[in-house]
Amino acid sequence: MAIIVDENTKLIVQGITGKEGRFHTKLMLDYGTKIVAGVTPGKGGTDVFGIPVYDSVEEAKNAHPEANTSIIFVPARFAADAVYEAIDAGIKTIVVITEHIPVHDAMKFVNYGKSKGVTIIGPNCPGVITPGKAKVGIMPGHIFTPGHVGIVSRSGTLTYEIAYAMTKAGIGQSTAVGIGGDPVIGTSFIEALQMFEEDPETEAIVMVGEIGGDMEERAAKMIEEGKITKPAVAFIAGRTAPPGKRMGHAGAIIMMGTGTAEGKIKALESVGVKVAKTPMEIPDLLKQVLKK
Amino acid sequence: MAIIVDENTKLIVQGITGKEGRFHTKLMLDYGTKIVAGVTPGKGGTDVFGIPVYDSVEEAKNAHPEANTSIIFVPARFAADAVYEAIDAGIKTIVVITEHIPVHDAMKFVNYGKSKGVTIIGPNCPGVITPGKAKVGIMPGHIFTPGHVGIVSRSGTLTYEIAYAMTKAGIGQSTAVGIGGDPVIGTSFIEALQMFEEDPETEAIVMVGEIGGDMEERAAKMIEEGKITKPAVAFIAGRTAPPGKRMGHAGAIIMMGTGTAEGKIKALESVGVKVAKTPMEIPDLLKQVLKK
Amino acid sequence: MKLFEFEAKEILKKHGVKVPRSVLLEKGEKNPLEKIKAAGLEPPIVVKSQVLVAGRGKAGGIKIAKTWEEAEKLIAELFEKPIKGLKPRYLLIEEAIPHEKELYASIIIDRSERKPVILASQFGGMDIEQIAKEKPESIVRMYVDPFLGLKAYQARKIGKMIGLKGKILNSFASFLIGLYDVFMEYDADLAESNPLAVTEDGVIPLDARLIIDDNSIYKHPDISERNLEDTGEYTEWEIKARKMGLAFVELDGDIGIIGNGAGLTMTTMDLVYLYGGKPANFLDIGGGASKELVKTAVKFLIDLPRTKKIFMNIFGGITRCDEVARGIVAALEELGGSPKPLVIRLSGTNEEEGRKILQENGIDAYTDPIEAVQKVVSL
Amino acid sequence: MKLFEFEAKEILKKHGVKVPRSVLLEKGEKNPLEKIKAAGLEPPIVVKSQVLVAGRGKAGGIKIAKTWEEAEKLIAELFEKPIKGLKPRYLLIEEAIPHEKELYASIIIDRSERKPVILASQFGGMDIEQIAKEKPESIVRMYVDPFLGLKAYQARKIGKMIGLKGKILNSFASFLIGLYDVFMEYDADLAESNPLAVTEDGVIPLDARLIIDDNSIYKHPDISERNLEDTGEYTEWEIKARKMGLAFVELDGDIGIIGNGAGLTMTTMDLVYLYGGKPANFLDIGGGASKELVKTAVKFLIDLPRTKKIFMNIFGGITRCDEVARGIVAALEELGGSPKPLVIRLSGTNEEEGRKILQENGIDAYTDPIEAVQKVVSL
Repeated sequence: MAIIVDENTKLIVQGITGKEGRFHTKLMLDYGTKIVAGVTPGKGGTDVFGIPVYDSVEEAKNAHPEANTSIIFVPARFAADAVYEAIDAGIKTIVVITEHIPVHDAMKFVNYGKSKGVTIIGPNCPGVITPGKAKVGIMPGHIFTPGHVGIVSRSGTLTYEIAYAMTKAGIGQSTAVGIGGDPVIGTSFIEALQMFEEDPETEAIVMVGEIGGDMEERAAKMIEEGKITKPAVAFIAGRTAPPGKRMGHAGAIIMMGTGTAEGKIKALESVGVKVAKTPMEIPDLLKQVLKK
Repeated sequence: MAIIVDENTKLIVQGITGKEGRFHTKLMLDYGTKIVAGVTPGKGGTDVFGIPVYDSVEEAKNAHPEANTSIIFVPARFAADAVYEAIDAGIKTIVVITEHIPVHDAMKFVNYGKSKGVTIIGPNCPGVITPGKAKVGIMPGHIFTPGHVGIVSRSGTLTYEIAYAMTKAGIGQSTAVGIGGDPVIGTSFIEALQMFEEDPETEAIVMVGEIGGDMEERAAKMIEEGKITKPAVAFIAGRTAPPGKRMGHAGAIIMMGTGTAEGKIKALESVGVKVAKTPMEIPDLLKQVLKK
Repeated sequence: MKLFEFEAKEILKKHGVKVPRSVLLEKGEKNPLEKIKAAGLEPPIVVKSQVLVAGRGKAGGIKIAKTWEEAEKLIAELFEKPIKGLKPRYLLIEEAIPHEKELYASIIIDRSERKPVILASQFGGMDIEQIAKEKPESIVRMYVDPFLGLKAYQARKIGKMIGLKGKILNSFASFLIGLYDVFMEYDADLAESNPLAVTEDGVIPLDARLIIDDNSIYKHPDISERNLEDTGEYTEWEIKARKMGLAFVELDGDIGIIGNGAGLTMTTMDLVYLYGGKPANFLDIGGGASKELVKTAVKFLIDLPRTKKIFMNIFGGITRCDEVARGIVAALEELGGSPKPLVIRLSGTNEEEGRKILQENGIDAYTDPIEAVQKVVSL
Repeated sequence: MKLFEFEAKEILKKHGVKVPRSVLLEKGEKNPLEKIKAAGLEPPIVVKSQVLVAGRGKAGGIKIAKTWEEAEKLIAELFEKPIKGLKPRYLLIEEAIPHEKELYASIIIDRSERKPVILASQFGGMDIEQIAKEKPESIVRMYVDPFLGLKAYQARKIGKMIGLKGKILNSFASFLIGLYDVFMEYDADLAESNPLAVTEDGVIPLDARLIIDDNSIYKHPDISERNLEDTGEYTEWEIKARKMGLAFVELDGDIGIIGNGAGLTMTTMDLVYLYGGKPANFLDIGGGASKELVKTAVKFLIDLPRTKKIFMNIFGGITRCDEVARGIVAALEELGGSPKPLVIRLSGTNEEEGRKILQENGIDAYTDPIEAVQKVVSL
């Protein structure tokens, strides 16, 4: 099972001939991800590491009807169009790596995707990995290991740090989802939590949050309402971030006094979620909740 | 039964305080139509012929939850907004009388209505009458009489002429639908035909067409494909209309050689539909097909 | 409302579409060549008569000048040359665009789908009717969701379907998105480029047409109203009628037609023809016509030179027969009786009262339209 | 990117929103009063300092002149008066608008709903945080479907919910639709009017704010880039950093922070604080940083006066530890050794190689971030 991607994932890489697309195609192939086709308008007929390239997602999908997932490395100006193209071609899971996509563009394609029943991850995200099965993203594969703890995270490198600490402590991951650091993203914290709740292979969940927005507070509410019953632990970055300043991620900003780390930590602790003070504490907290 | 409107119709009149809205509210009330509310922004709290007026469809619907149908007399510039308002308030049948609505506006609200499962009649139409039960439109009620022949028409006065001839010949109508003379309308010829096909009270159908578009040709195709099995007769106006000129209706124009009366008549006759040479022949043709 | 080529191209340009470099000359321009030079253009240049009729090229309204002398001569010539009866007020002077191929692209609203539809063909230069006749399989159609708009990938797909690739394909896709944006923003009935030239650098519209929905003109204050005389769409009497607020179309027969409602009026024309007459016109007084409007309509048809007799077919629904009768009486009073025979059919709302008003003024009216039409044809 | 008030109002005006009559004065204007008279304005007029900081009014940046003498004096005064440290380049001179009431209206994108949300309150004039605190029940929210847009009936509903009616309600609805159109067309993060004045004739924005999504600026060639110095958002060193392409935020501590990835960098700040230190900044070198970028970042933090020591926390994912090490070595070579203590944690991709490069140059690196942070705090 796992969530979003697994051994049944048949991937199309949009923007496969670009520098980033090519580089990560190689790394995903090395990891064992089943990539069936690449798309770059105007480059149809060529290939990248043996993967056939098409001019459009529709053509790729016609030639490889088993394709069910797409990862997008297309530059920001063309990324929204690439998402619509994938949706309209019937792709049901789309991972948008591209950063700097205008928020209005993301808002529109996320709404459109929802109306078509499509799962969009990102934009501006590291992607999704189900260790040992499929890596659809740019995370370093070797730091993850198969297991039963789901990770949902707003931050890339921080996820790697935590996953690595877990792996070293002998705690594997069912799936790790980097949902992205932009203000508007396709799959929110609580939607990813819901997926983990429904996944039989996931026994506990690590939530990696940061300042900005109210996704963590909403997650706490879901737990309070009994919608999430699996044990969860959390880490929230940005306790020392000043208000009104964007901390790297477009979405990481404390505005109008909301979105502080303190508020998020308080909300989570009030519903019984243990919040780690450092990323290194996560494995210990997980051992505590998994013991119960 | 009948189609679109009947004894269960509970009507909201949008634009009730305008000259036309007020006038036809009176005539519809006189006919026996159940009007539950009127709407004119800014005139909430007043009344028209005893019908309470509200500032919005939502308020009208809250006060009269039984309301299920709306008729729109709002001026062209504000009519599209009135349609969206009715759709969003949960009204499922909307009759748009207003003429001169920009085609792009109509295109958009018709698409939106379809996505919400709403039946829109018009714009630029005389409305719908189910004789003896409800009149939701501007047609003179007294020329219609209850019966079992459905009329679907692109033209107002011509419908009256035909209905009157039928009434005088003792042939009553199940429902008469004026679908409107604009290029883009909510319910097309073939959609109205389909409704009559499914209506147990309708035994035969009169199609009143005119030059422009290909709705009549599509109707012929439906009959050929066996989708319409009830006997149908037709009259097509505009045999003598020159190409490239709009004949009063925005939609009545022969363009690029398509949409001629000859083409439509030929298409209908080729699938066995009797096409009257004059409106006065319709009752005779009906008697022939009903006898069978 | 049809826009002039130069207006359509100006709008396209504002929406990021590359169009040929050009300069507009108005009739009476003192130093046309100076103005052209100042715009940075030099021969070969194209001199294009700005008239709103179709088939301008074939009618000699578009010429290429290879030298300044030729340009001067052609400019003088085209300002004076009527194209299908219309002399231009403007000439558009454009750089000549060397090109390999001509495409066709247009956008209209599809009535059945209720969506914008893009039509494209690799055979531009001839009109769409001709393409549809000679190369029907070359015409590519794509519907667009009006809320989502035309996506780049869709535009590329259309381009690929008409055989484009590489740089030309991308240029065509950008062009189509610009054309679509204009189509939607301006509530267009038609946005068209034909021919759309394929050059080494990409596509560029040699001609551009834009027809704006008359009902939406109020939304577009940047578009100036047409003089009806300039459109080439209307006869002299149609222009008169429009200025009087009458829905009137001139035909080539001699029996004047007045009806209420477009369908009934067309049917009245058809009946006249069916019984051996020839209608002179279409004139719809619409629903709920006032006495004044009826009077205006009757007088107008009596004035219309081509009418020998007049047939008025009224079925009163919203329109009240008494009001119509009063209008007829008023018209005849002003004229001191009708110089042309007038046959009237009056039926429906307030029929009796209307008939009475007519009778009091010595005018008969039929109830049955067939009897009435037989009468008018026989006169 | 924040727009100046006069830019925001200019855009609103183009979209049919009525704004106060005004004239813009640039610093050095010779005859300001003449220019104001030429624009048809006369006292009482409002003189408004065009600076991009919040709380302009309270800081004395908005004044009313009742006479020409007063106007002259205030104009000279405000051009020289720094508002929160910024002197204006422009003053906006507006007609004074007598009004009965001040409203609040804004549009932002709601992250959870992923839709534009309209916020309105009948208590304008104070900022939204204050309204949220003092009159939370007065704030009305409405989500808008981004494909369908804001309908007039929805705009009227919002107006009614904040207590408006009649002519004022319709005027408010039109204003809101104009504001929404601008919000969508300009990819705005925020479109706001506060206060929005209620006059006898309708509503009119006394102030207007527009913040454009930085990632969408390329779509809007009509918007001119801000000088970072004019925005009031950045410190001197933040401006330097942005010009060098560094994602840097200045804080008030003394331990310089470099991390890769925003989350990890924030976490590094948090760890420093947790172990008793005070971070001097946030500096994220992002994913896959090059040797050059690392070098630039290290040198920048050494230059930054407020740092006493520097902590670099790298977890190599896409970022390669060897590349980072090379960047550090290059920086120190250029500087001839670090004048400030540098503590490095290096883990992940190519960790061994990176560590080796550092060791060859006599630099130690930690594997464990906790040990590293304890070290840097203890120095």
